[in-house]
Amino acid sequence: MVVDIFAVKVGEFEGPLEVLLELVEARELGINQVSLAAVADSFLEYLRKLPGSRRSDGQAGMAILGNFVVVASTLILIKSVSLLPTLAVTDEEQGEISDLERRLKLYQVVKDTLPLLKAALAETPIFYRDPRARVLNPVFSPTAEITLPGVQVTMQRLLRDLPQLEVLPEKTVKRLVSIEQVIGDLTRRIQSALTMSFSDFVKDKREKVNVIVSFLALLELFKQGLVTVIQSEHFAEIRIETKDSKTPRYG
Amino acid sequence: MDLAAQIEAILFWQAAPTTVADLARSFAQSEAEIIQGLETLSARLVDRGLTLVRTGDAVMLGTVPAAGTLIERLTKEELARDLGRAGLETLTVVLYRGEVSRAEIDYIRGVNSSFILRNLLVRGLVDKIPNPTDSRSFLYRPTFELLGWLGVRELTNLPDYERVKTELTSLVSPP
Amino acid sequence: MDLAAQIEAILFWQAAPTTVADLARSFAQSEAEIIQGLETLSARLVDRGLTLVRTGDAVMLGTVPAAGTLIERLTKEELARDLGRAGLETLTVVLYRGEVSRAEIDYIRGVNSSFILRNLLVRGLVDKIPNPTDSRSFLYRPTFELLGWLGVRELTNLPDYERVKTELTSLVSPP
Repeated sequence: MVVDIFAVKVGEFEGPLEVLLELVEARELGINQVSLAAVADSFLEYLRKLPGSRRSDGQAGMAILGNFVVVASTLILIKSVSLLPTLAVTDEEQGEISDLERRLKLYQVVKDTLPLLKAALAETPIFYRDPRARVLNPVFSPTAEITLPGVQVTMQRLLRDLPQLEVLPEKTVKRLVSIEQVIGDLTRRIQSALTMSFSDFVKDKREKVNVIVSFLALLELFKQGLVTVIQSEHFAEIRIETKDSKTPRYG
Repeated sequence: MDLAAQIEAILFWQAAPTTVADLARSFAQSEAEIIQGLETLSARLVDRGLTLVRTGDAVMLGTVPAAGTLIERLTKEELARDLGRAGLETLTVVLYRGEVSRAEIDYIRGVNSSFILRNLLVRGLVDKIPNPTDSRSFLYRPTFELLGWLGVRELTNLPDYERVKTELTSLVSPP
Repeated sequence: MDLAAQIEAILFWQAAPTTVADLARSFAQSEAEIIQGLETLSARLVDRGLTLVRTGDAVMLGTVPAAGTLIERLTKEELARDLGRAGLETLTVVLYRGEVSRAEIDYIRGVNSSFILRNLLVRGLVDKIPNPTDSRSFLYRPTFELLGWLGVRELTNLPDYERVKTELTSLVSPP
């Protein structure tokens, strides 16, 4: 039946903000750059496990994965900055960071309101009169708009506007195409900043270097195995595919 | 909230004549109590815009006769107004589908069509028949007058009829 | 029959959302007088079976929630309390933001909302109006149907309305 197909398409997915907020709240942290850096690894780990289990979800699943990757790229940036405060960040990147913080706070307000709304929906409803219930003595009253060409054009528009498979928004696509490049660039920037300020770190506890090394490893993993974006030709549909996870070799 | 107020709510929502026996059953009260409640309600409705209409042993809520002239004028105005995009869309779906439920119209249009359907019913452009597969709902179909106005003898004479029908059917009932 | 009673009759007969401007036109009265009349009507309906529901600048007559239990049993209509998380999130944004673009809903939810919005439109829980600042897009807003399911007579009666609205607004457009 009509309504049923629809329900499947609407399907339930956990969105990236929902996952990220759960990670932050699980650690009883507030929403700020520090807490986001703290959960970046867990988020990437979640993302790494995500595609395999959802491969069967097709186009909708791909779109969801796309939303995750966009959030992941900002988290990688935040984490990189937290590890290496000397890392140069452009204004645009700083904007992305504050934007993610703001969105997460917005999402938190919405999330906290859901139980209130659910409770209100469980209350007794207000009912209205069905406007179609009693139509007495209809009088045939056509208007000049009702013409065969008008009906034809209207039907063409309706058919054109019927729900299509989800198409990734342009902005997301742009960022997806360049995600590998972003990670590659960041990895290089972190490595050079690390070399330059290595003496600073030696003064610090030894663990910090370990943290950075393992984070770099994670990025590498991300780069090598996590996501492949395929665009067969210009303006073609973008497909995100997962490779089978292989264990990366790190010395 | 007392019984009279509850009866008022039910009659408002039902929008159809309801017998005292039906009300007694709904409220699990005696008919005498329902009649008492109806009298209280009737007294309360004095000087209001609504009134209790009794026909035989059935009652329903209606507008006061004093509002009749105004309603007549508003109906005329409504009939003279253009259908607009929503109206044309709904009419088009009814035409190409022949007999169609509101759920299907809503799905194809991507918005809810209850209010606009009423408008089409009032104008005699569509009429409704009971849905053979679901007694609680209706099917909508074009009136003969509408087909006459458009100059099509049968629905198959609508422009692009076969192609549209195929496309709609494939979308509405998936393989 | 005074203006409040006449308004009651018209709202009953319309059984559709009616704006203050529409009423003013129908009665050839100023909007201020109509608002005055609506307030009188609203006061009269206290302890009755009916109530006045408002969204934005439109009003509609509905049954009081206290009478809803019985009607609920009679209709067997279930709202989709199976709205699901996506549906509830989207409704929350629409309810507490009042009128909101799809771009903003997507921004707040972090995922594309076009399917869930279409679903909510079809169910009649939200409707869309052209966006006054961008003719190619729409604004989504709560319907009477939605307020009805929530059992609230106006948006301001939503749980924690002022706080949630203020928080969302200040985060969406930071000072």
